[in-house]
Amino acid sequence: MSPARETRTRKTSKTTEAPKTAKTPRASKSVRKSGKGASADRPGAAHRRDLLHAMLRIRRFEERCVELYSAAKIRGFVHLYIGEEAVAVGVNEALTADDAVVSTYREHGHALARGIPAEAVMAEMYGRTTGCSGGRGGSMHLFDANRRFYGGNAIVAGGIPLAAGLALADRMRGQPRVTCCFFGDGAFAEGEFHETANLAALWHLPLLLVCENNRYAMGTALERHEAQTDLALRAASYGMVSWAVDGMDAEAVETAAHRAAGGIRAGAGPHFLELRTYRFRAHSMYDPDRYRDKAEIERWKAQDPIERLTDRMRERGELDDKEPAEAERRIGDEVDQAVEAAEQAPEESSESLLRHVTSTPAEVS
Amino acid sequence: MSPARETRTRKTSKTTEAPKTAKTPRASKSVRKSGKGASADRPGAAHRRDLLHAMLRIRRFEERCVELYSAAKIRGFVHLYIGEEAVAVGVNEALTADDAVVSTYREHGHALARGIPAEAVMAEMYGRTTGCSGGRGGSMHLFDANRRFYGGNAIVAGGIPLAAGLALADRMRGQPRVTCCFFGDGAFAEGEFHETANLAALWHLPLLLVCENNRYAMGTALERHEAQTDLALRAASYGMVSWAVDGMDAEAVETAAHRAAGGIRAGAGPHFLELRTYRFRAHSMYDPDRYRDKAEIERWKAQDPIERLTDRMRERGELDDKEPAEAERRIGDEVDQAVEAAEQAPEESSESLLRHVTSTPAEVS
Amino acid sequence: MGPGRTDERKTTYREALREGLREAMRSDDRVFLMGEDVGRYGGCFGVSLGLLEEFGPERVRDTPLSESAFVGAGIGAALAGMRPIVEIMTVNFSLLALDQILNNAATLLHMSGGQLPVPLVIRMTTGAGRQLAAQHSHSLEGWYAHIPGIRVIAPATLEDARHMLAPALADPDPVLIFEHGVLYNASGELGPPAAAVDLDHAAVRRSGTDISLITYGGSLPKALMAADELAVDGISAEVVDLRTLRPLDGGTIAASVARTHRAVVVDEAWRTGSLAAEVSARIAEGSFYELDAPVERVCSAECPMPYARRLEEAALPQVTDIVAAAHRAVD
Amino acid sequence: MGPGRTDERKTTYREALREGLREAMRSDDRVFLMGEDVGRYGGCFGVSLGLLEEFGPERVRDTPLSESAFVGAGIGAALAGMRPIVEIMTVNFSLLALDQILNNAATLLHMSGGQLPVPLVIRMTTGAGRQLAAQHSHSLEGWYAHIPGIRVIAPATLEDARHMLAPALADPDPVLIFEHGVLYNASGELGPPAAAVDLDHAAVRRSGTDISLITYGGSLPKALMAADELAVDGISAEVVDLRTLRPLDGGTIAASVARTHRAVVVDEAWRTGSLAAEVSARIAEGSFYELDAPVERVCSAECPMPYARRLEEAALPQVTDIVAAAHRAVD
Ligand SMILES: Cc1ncc(C[n+]2csc(CCOP(=O)(O)OP(=O)(O)O)c2C)c(N)n1
Ligand SMILES: Cc1ncc(C[n+]2csc(CCOP(=O)(O)OP(=O)(O)O)c2C)c(N)n1
Ligand SMILES: [Mg+2]
Ligand SMILES: [Mg+2]
Repeated sequence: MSPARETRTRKTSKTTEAPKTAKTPRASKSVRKSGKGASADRPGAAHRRDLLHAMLRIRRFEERCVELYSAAKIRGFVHLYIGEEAVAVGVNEALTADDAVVSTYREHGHALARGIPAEAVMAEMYGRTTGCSGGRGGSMHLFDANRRFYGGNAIVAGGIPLAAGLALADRMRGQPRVTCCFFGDGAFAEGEFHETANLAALWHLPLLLVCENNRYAMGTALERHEAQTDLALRAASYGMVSWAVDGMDAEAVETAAHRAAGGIRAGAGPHFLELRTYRFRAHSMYDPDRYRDKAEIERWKAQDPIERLTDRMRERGELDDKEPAEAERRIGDEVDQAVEAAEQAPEESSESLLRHVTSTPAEVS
Repeated sequence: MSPARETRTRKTSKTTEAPKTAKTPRASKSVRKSGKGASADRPGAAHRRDLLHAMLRIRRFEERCVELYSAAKIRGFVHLYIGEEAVAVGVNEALTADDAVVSTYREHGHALARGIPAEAVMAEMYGRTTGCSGGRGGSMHLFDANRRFYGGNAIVAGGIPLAAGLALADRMRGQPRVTCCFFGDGAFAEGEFHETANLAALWHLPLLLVCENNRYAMGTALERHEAQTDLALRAASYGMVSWAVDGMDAEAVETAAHRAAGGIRAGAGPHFLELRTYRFRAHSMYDPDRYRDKAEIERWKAQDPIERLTDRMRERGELDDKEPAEAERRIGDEVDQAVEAAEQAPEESSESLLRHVTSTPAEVS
Repeated sequence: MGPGRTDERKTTYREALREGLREAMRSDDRVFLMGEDVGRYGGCFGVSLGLLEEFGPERVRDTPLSESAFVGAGIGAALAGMRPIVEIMTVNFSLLALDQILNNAATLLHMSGGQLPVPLVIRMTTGAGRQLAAQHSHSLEGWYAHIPGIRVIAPATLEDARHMLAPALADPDPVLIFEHGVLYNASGELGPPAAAVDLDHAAVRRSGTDISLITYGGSLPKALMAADELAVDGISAEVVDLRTLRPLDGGTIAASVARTHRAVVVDEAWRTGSLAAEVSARIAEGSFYELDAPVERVCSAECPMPYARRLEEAALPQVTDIVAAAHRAVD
Repeated sequence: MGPGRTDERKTTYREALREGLREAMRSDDRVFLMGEDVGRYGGCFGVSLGLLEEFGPERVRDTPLSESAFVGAGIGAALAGMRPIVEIMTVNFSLLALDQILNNAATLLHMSGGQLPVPLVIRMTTGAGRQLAAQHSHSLEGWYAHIPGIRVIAPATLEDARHMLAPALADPDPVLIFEHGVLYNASGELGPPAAAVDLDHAAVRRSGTDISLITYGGSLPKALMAADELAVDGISAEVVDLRTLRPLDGGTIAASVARTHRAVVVDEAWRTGSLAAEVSARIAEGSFYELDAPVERVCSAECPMPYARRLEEAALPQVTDIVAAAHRAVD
């Protein structure tokens, strides 16, 4: 399959088109021309710049993680998002602060896009008390209750039922919020995904299922773990609005996410987005990546979402010459500061090991 | 939905039609005109009589079970198949002695159709050593290794992965056998079904998935447990040949099963049959059946598979007047003898409780 | 008061549970009940009969057969501030949701550094004794009692069945309630609401001086009967009902053993690795110098539960087994 | 010989496991390996690296992420006469397949009246110690050791890693193999194939007279180090490696305690309801009159495993904890 994919739309006879008039509240602070509706609201240059910088920030943050991992500052399992940044950044544009996010172990990008400070994420990977999970979670378990970021789940597909529950609570209380759940193509094979897809569709839950199809579950290619590789088509068999999107194009992702979130807020039930993307790095820091063809990796790297958006903006004359350097400097400073702060942050005393096992004082063991 | 359903065929673009020329070995001992292939081989009157009697035998056997349950001769959970007999009997026609069957807790019909003697099934329900599981299994756990009848599983969907494994063994050894797995509409919501459907389709396993859609999972109607109630269509999303069949018509079931088994033997991978049927009785002996409309039950009873086949044969002049009584007598005798034998059969001594926990002598506890 | 008594104004364990549910749903609209057949069917053992009619299908939610999904959905709804009561028909099917219970419900609070309490209640039926054979007769509450971060309770009396739900719902953390299947029909007079039924302490159901019979749930009636028989033999048995299986009330256990110096632990689970093993180990470790005889365990035989009645009876702890174990310890 | 030694002709625990797999697949064409990433990736911990190339994709089968389905498929294939080795990446994910293991693999033989043996081997990684946090650090082998009908083994040495697979495959019933993640890189010289590695008996890894340190798997190296330290303090510790967690070799445990009269049980699981509880209970019940001090348990703290290194270290049993427990017992 060629990585250069067009955004495609598929519908089953039963699915409902997201209403054109749906209100889609936005978290982004960027200035944007107001339009007549979601599809008319083509983001402008300033907004594209925000998208670009958001992706760049994730990229640079993670590149630093690689160095820190080699320096043994970060431990445990670490899964990089490099190459997939357009997904987190694009989807986030369709979410408000009231919405909820459930993620996976490959969630640095989701966490940063959601607004968790780089410092809190970095400190978490350092295992420090200032980390966004107090140092108890590490790379795979980032949390931020205030930002309704519910992790950070290292059991493949384990977060999906939980997301349905968040959405159920909203539906029962009549709150027009969206719960956005990220998961991989590998998760599509787990029973939990299917059980939840059915439940969500049956109960019309306000759930946005975001499948990051990076074509591999660890070392196993999509074709070798799914009998039918058109995941959006399969999700549609639950009677959900589902379609596949070029996950290497932040703008395409954003447009699709707006449409899906709009449909959900309008009461059309769960929506499913398949984002076709690719991870440029190995599965985790331990993975020697023996199972992928170098040429395939290069082909996908040519679709680098950061380069693609940069090129598009350049073509349109939307990037002036000194801006990239300026952005790099700002982001570099932010990452430096995050590292610096993490280095200085305190480690938790082992005396409070049993704190938070239960909400009431620690159990006697 | 009206119970009077036509056999319907659905295919997705990716599925393969079962080859017309497929050899379909048959277990039935009835005389039958040989044809040029599965679809040309219309069973004749003698064969119809066999189907009818096979259904009647299951019906009368289970009616006796009800009496015996009331008399406390049979205990535990007992789930009756009454109303669904056309499925077991029709599907069995497409299976040979070399094929395997995996079933559920509602499996008296499957076991009897497979050829497990009524005596062995009855003795099992009595909990006697002569039972087909030595009295350890009861109604929900009938087994017969020699007949490749692998149970009898009381965890909904729990038998499905196991069936895939039996089929995998055949595929790895190049044996042209079919593993037939029965399960209900309720099982369709379990993750295990979906995981296995994907695995079977991915690996082209010689697996016949037989979904007995009796429209209820205990007290929960299909529409209230499945977002999309067209189960065959959904199974097809795995890239399996799938279609829905009138499960109240033994001949229609048989034709469909032959076509599916033929496709499987010809190497076309797993096939899925949705048999649209109905249970005339409550879910189990404990169920007061509060959740179904009496009119709905009556509507389906008008489709009684035994009556439908009887009527068809009568219309065609294939049933002489004294035959029904004769069949009833023979079956009644068989059931009487089964009960008699079960009454006489020994109970196992509690000293051998730990026998068969492991194959080697009992563990020290 | 133990189950089994009959009385004019009697109620059953099942009805007591139902009253607890009804009260919870009336008093807090964040509470809802979710599970397979809790609604139209009325609950597979009839516990929730009538609640759908009173509270409607939004708050009495029938689910598909998807244990992992609906238990996980309960966790998510709890995170979002609801107070879900999830019913898993029986412990036998809870394995399908165990990942959600262990890796999400029990873990989110600690793993998030205290940000995410999960105020969830999960109810399920446990135990054997009704000839339901190998796949429908498990007693796995001991496994759940191994998991930090959750509370595990096992009401064995009408009062506990009636009154343990409210404190369970008030607990900010997940609480698992195990209802033994043979207790549902137990009937008797329901006493006035005790001060507040306690989720922290075991209860001494009968006082004695010669030996402690320590048990919980469906085995409590058997232990009480054994105590009656032992009394005839001149042995005064104290009966301790654990009630809360996690965290275990080590204090009450130790105090009882300090009085009696002998103990029999009765547990319907398979002996090896049972909760009874934990209780036995704690007694021997913590009351080492108090013990006058080895602790005895009366558990199920280590085999899948057979269907045949005689075999099932042989596999399960019986009153005579408890009596015999007590004699071994005392003699 | 324990892991940890280095040597000229040294091998690792990982390589020893791989050799065992290779030998099994060469000698019996009914044997095949199935699991997530066992093929192209070479196994998530590299155990099966190279086997795909040698045996091809039919016999080294990568599976989708569907733990329940592929474990169940292993059970079915075993029923049909194959000899599958199913790898579940880690014990943490095995919960998703627990229903298949408990209700099918462990149960079919008995429930069918002896008709259906399940000659299946399931391998999985267990344990903590690599800062993998709460969802990836479980030690749940004790749960599996509760299940009648299966055998549970935990190779802790290179020899056991190399030689336990063959008898596991020869066992007509399901065998679960737990490989502790910290052992994979353990290296040393692999001794000549012992007479036949035994799946029935625990092994005394070091003889001693003052106290028995009873452990298994990833805790064995720690127990051996503790014994070294105790020797310096003049305490002679015997180290017992359980090896087979079900059925437990009560004889070897009792014989050791009969020599030493004191015991410390070391187990990385959470203390309450751990396998260590069973061992402690058995000793106190069976060797009551031999014991000179309460049995000590050194287990993990009862909390989800934290990521931060210092917290993880505090949560896990450490050599100093074992030494301290031994001193408590002896002093
Ligand atoms: C239930 C479960 N099984 C296996 C694993 C081990 N594992 C971690 S990530 C992964 C691959 C997941 O692939 P995918 O869902 O496509 O996400 P990606 O890593 O590509 O983002 C596997 C097998 C796990 N964490 N959980
Ligand atoms: C995993 C699991 N969950 C719940 C149950 C309880 N239960 C037994 S049968 C049943 C309904 C199954 O319905 P379906 O699959 O349609 O089969 P049917 O009984 O209609 O033949 C339920 C909920 C069970 N046995 N296993
Ligand atoms: Mg992937
Ligand atoms: Mg049904």
